[in-house]
Amino acid sequence: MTPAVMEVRNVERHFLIDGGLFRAKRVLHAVNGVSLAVRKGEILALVGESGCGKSTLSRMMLGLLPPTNGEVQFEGVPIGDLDRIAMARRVQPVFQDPYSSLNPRKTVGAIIGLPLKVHHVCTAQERRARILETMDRVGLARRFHDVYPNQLSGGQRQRVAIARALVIRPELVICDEPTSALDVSVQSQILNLLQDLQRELGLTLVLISHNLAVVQHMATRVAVMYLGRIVEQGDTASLFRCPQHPYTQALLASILTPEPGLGVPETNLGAAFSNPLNPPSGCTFHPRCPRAMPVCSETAPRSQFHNRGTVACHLYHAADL
Amino acid sequence: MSTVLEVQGLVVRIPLTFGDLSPVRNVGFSVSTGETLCIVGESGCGKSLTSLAIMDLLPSRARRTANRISFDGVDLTAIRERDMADIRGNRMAMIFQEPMTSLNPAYTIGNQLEEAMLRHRKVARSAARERAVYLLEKVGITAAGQRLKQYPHQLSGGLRQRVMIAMGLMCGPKLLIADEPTTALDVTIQAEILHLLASLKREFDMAMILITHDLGVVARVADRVAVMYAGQVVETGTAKDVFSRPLHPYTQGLLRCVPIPGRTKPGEHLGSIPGLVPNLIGEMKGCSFRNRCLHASVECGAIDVTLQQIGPEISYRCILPVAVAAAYGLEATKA
Amino acid sequence: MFIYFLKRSLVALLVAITVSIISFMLLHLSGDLAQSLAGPTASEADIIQVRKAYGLDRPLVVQYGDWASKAIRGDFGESFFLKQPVFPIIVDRFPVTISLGVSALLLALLVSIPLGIVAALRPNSWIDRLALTISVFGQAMPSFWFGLLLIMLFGINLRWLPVSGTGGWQYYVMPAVTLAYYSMPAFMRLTRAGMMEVLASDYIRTARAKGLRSMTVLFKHALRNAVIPLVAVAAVQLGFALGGSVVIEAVFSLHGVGYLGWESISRADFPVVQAIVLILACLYIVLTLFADLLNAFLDPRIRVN
Amino acid sequence: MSAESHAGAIETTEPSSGAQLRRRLSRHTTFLVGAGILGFILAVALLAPLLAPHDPYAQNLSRRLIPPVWGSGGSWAHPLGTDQLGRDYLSRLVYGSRISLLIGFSIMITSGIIGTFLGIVAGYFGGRIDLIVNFIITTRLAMPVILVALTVAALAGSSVRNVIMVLSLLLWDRFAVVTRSATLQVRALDYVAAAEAVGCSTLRIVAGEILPNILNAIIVIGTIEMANGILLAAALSFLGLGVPPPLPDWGAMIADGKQYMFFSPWVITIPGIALFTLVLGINLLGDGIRDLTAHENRT
Amino acid sequence: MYGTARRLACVITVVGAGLCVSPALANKANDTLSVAWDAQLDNADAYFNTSREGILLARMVWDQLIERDPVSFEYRPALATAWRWLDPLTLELDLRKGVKFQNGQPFDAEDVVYTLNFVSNPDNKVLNATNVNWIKNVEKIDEYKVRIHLSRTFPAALEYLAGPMPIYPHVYYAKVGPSGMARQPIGSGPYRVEKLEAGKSITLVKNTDYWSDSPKGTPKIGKIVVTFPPEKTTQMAELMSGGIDWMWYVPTDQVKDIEKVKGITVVSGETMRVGYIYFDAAGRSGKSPLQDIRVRRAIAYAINRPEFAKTFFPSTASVLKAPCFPAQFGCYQGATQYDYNLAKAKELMKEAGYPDGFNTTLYAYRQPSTWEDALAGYMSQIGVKASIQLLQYAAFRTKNNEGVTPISFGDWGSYSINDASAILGNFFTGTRDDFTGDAELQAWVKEADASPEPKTREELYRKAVERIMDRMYALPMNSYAVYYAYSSELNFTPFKDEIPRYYLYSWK
Repeated sequence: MTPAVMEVRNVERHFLIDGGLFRAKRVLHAVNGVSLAVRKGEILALVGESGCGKSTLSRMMLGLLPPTNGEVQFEGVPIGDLDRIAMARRVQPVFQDPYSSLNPRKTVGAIIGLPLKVHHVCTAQERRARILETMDRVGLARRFHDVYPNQLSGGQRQRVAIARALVIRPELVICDEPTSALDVSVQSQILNLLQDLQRELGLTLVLISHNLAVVQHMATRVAVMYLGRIVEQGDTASLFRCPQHPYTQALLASILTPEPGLGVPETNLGAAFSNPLNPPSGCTFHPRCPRAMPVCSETAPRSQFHNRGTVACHLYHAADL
Repeated sequence: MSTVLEVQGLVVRIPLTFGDLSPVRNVGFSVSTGETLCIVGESGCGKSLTSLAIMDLLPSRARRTANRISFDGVDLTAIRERDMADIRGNRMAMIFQEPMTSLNPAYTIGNQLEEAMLRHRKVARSAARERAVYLLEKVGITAAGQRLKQYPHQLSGGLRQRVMIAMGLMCGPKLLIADEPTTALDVTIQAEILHLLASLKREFDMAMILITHDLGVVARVADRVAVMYAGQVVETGTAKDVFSRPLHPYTQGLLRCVPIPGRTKPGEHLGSIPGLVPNLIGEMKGCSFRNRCLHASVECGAIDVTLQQIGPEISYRCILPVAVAAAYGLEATKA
Repeated sequence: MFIYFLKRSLVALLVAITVSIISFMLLHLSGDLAQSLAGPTASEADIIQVRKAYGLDRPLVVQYGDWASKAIRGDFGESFFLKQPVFPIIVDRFPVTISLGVSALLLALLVSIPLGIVAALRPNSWIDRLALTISVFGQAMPSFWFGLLLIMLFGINLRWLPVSGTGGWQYYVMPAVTLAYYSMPAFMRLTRAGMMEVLASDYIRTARAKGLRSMTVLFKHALRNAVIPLVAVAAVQLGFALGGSVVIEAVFSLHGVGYLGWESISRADFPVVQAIVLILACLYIVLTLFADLLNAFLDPRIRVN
Repeated sequence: MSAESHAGAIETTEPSSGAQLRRRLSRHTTFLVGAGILGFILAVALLAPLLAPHDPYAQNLSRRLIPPVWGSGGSWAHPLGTDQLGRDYLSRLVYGSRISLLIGFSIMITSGIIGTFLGIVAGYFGGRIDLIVNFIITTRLAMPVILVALTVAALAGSSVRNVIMVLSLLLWDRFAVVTRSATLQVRALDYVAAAEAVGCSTLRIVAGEILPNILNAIIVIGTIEMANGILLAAALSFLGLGVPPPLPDWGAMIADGKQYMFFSPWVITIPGIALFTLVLGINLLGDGIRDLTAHENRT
Repeated sequence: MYGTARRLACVITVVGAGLCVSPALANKANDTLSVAWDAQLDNADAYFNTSREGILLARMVWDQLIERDPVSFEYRPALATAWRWLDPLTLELDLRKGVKFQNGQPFDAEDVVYTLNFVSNPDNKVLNATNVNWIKNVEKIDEYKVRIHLSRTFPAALEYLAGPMPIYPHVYYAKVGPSGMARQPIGSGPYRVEKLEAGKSITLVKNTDYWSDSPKGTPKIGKIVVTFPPEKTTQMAELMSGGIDWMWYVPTDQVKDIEKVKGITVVSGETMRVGYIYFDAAGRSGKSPLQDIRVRRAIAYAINRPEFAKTFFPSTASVLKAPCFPAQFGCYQGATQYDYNLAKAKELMKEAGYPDGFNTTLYAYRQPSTWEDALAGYMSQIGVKASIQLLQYAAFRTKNNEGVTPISFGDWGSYSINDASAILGNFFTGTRDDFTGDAELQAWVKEADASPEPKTREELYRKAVERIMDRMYALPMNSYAVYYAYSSELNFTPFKDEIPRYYLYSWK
């Protein structure tokens, strides 16, 4: 097995939520005991619905948020011990919304060049050359160098964001829903680009997405999150072929492929997504689970390893897998 | 099966300082009882404005003209605002994309549900409440009686969208227009809501117009499809026809862009449509897709491309002959 | 709700204490208190005696504690000028300022809310432009100057209204109009902007899609939500109006606390000034507290959880 | 809304944002009128020695209260007449613009620095610091501005410097409130997170990512506070505790002219109109900038 | 701007539609005389304020032992029916029988004894000690006879008894003290205080029970309301709009305009009040160029006093040659004079080493600041840039007493006492009002104030005036003739002693 570039160990992150005017502050367990390893050269997809904690997890992996408990290691070193600059040189983000991820007051060249400037990696002339080179690589015409983001389309903006992430040649790029704000016709271009870059530069990618079709197309490995926990992970092919966790099964069932005549699938998940501020006891998925058992509402299931990955569900015992 | 709504030559213009913006240009379609029409297209193609134009809910600065908007025997282009208001929410209802903001935060769910009925029917409040409870249960909300006393902020997005649907159904409309009803929702909820809409349509024997950008949703829900690009309908047909044999290069391109589990090989390049949507300000000439089209020729810019009707249900806006177009489309779906 | 009220009150109390420290310092920066208390003819020995008698030789902290504990009981010391206890003097003047502030507030709301609504309904129409002009003029008009112009027109030329002093309701007309014109632009802009925002909101579209009559949409669905933020602003504006009535009360010689404050400043009667500053500040704090609660009550998003 | 997303599509063919802004500025009447007024008064202030026909301080008790040229008895020797001490009113008006502008700009800059600093610190760091800054803002708002300003002026003595100082220390609250919420907004945007992820220092993030993006809001508040400062300073002068005589401050001119207003109304109308026009100009300028930048922020 | 006003007028008209908007006016119709005074009374107790308005109120509410005729300046019996000097240090007075205070208490020797002993006791700290410190004590001889024992010879004693020395009801005064008297004054005078709202207004009603034979006569107008509109503008506005019936100190430059207003009468009247500029030669406010005699002289030369007087005062006002009213005993007119001479002034400034002048502060209290502005304008001609601190009268006096005023511009009415001691004694005897620091001068004035010999006094005052003028401690400006403006329905005559006697006035 390839070594882990980044390892997330039993990480928790709580937020104090101002309960509005009439309530005391409450604790939101955004990420609740997540362990995860990102291996060199892979595309690891984090899948889950909104509010499941995947963005919080990504921010912790970027070192933008300190975990409440547990630690994130980069090549065996806790990132708390790494200085911000060193960390930044190796891990870079691409965000979801290309409109808010680019400073509207800076030119494309300045945005892409910012990491170079901060890290003092090259002289001003070299910098320009490297910016242009990176722009070529992500398929941005050089004439955009002195242009402001508001003159670019969404796809072009996302290319700028990718160029900014790549210009200091990081090892790991964390893409938080990189295409969900884009139109289909543009989405495919960005996905193709990410795939090419990953191959050519030997990047490790973490791809956060709620679109399972995209995940299946892109990822080599998948981790499914539900209410702050990873309920299942495994390599893409086997996870899609035979999902273990009822939630994963439901997720896969609700993929709507453009194939007419199949009708809308019935997920049997019940009406409401649970409130992350007040998560259900035991297995947080139990109120919606079609296969819930009495034990599910009492004890939270532990992650169990099997030969293709892990699953956290009372339906399975290590021996069965 | 009777035609509930027929639209012909719908144009929406928004006057701007430097010329008129025409986000909807000469759009036409029809929908019948028991049928679901999906209008699909990317952002900015004019699909939402089309629906608002039918409801006469356009932003005040937008101007609507149409050759014909006939709803249930009434010519909507000719009636007064008062009469249109009598139709809205009564015989023709609409639900919107953002369930989080589409309900008034200041009033209870019950109040807002009942209001829709009290406005159009001479019924007692208690009757309206009964109907509200009935419909809330219908849309899968438990403890409906208590929910009536709750405020919108106390409900999750999925529940609010269900309330919106119930609100649309209060007066038993003939036509329900759903504008991206699931876009803001999570995937698992999306499936539930679509399921619900489909079954309600059957149960209440309505016509439904579903507006979406998601080809997956279209394929699963639609009886018929209208594909819009740059303010025009570029292709119509039954869902089966459009997805299995897309005729317009844009439809073909779109279908190529989406990874389909089981069909697209993981890791392989997806198809894409290069270039950008054209500017819709001022007069336009020629095919609006030509700058992004793989098959474009000089001719495409020179003449006004019209819809080719090649069957009772099928038409497309392209100068390519059917056989040629179909061939490209087959290639596309295979790829 | 109770916990919220408690928390909010605690903050208010802290602010009040801070303000009291500031106003306490104000008096102590004004010069030798013992000298002022002893009066101009006092000798050195007298001053020393006064200093002892009033405890002015103690550390400032002790003095503050003493002063604050007395102030809570309404004892703000004695006026240097009027040689009377400060608190009754201020209490005597308060009704005038309150009447002025409240009538100005009502007048401003009465004019600006309808105007703001109409302006929001018909953006860029003549009435919108008129409303905008009025508000822009109101913002740029020095209130004292406006007051003088009113005096010239209604007091001298037309002789409709009394030009100065305190008395019946006629005495409040011009000051209230002046003060109202000062706070009107804020209300009108807020109503207009709030109304426009609400009118463009999704739930108004929903209401229209239900086929509701435009009056129902406007008054039931739009107005209520547009007016909620106005409540807080109205309370804050009332607080500002009470504090800002100094100029207007001075122009019209209206015997309110603002005028008293100005007079006291010009006759170096700082115990009075100090007490007025403190009382006005506390009033503002109470008003904003009240506004927050009212707001919470009006907005179900806050009230119901 | 859909109409908006169309605007999004349009912009791809638009020129650069700077050029766009300039073009819109050149068409915006409110902005133009405001800028015109402020520019004119600024020019008058700068060229005061050239424009003023007389020494603004030279009194001539034998030529008192001469009406302006359009009044009966007015002459071109004193186009706007003379005041109660026989000083040329036009000259005083012209020199007065310097004081108003000096006060306005100084207050704007000083209170702007204080308020922006507090607002950014509160918005950027949040948490306890935010609480503290909020507390300071609340306390400041609770202080009755005019009374406190009058008191301080009375204690410290009235002078232009003291007026500027006391008002600057009292008028920063709006800057703080607005920059705080603007900073909070910008802080949540991904480009700030991106800059953090790049390893930028806090100072660099504030200076490079946040400040440029809240500058519009700061400028708009700047105009509001400048206008506000000028009006308050005039009010202080009017109450006799602002700019001390014999400086030709417009507020003080109104105060001095007050006793002559019934029979020589121009002594208060002229400086009043000047004050009104200046404040109007600044407000219009601010409104214009707000309109235009709101448009810009929307796309 | 008028457009806006008109628009607002519409608003008001709409709001007040149908309602008759007219101010409740004080006038002949309801027998109420409404008068505007300039300075608020910090304390209604006549011994605890120093303002002219205090004297006006005292004359209405209380009576003096002796009344000085406002026209002939002769002494007439008031509460005392007769008086005689037993020796230069003893004055015996016979008191009037049958006088009653407004609270019903009859007047007798106890009242005189208590009042005068109380105020002359230094422990009680009356505000103007010079008015009373000549009294050692007062002795009751019988119920209607008292003897005043003087602490020193004091020739002006009668003048003071007829001036700022009202007699209080002793039981009441003993009970409530000065602060109680200030809140609710009770006297034997022609008017009774009905309502006294501190700093706001005083309402007086006719004392229907007023003793006959009073030289003050019987009060005629039923009710007098005193207000304190803070500014001349407001007062004039009130007068023109009918809000008040009487005001004084009408700005001279507005007289010709206000005269034209229908229903308003303007008269001028001379007073004993003199204007002065007092320099801090002693350096009490800190080291300053003003301690240089040349600087003080330069300023004196720079001020065009005739022009000032002509511009701001009625023609009867005259430029003064000495720091006292010319008619006052001992007001020597032959001292050094400083005629307007800018060249000389500049020369002196150069000599003193201030060719470019200096910055200083001018304290004053007369609202509005026109007079002060004009003075500052004169001074600025020689580079003396004076910033003006305009205070209320009481605050101005306090600043004076605290000694922080480098230059003060004030005026003094000598309590209408026709003797130089009433002014020189106040400003040049080393009290807190003294800015000369000149011990010799102080000694002369003190001696003159106390000396029984008119000759000696005259000589000493002459020396004092010469010293003051020569060293330019204080620049006398001009005598204050004032303009009174009032409703034409009022019968009004001004008096030379600057004391309008409202009990003498009546409606036409």
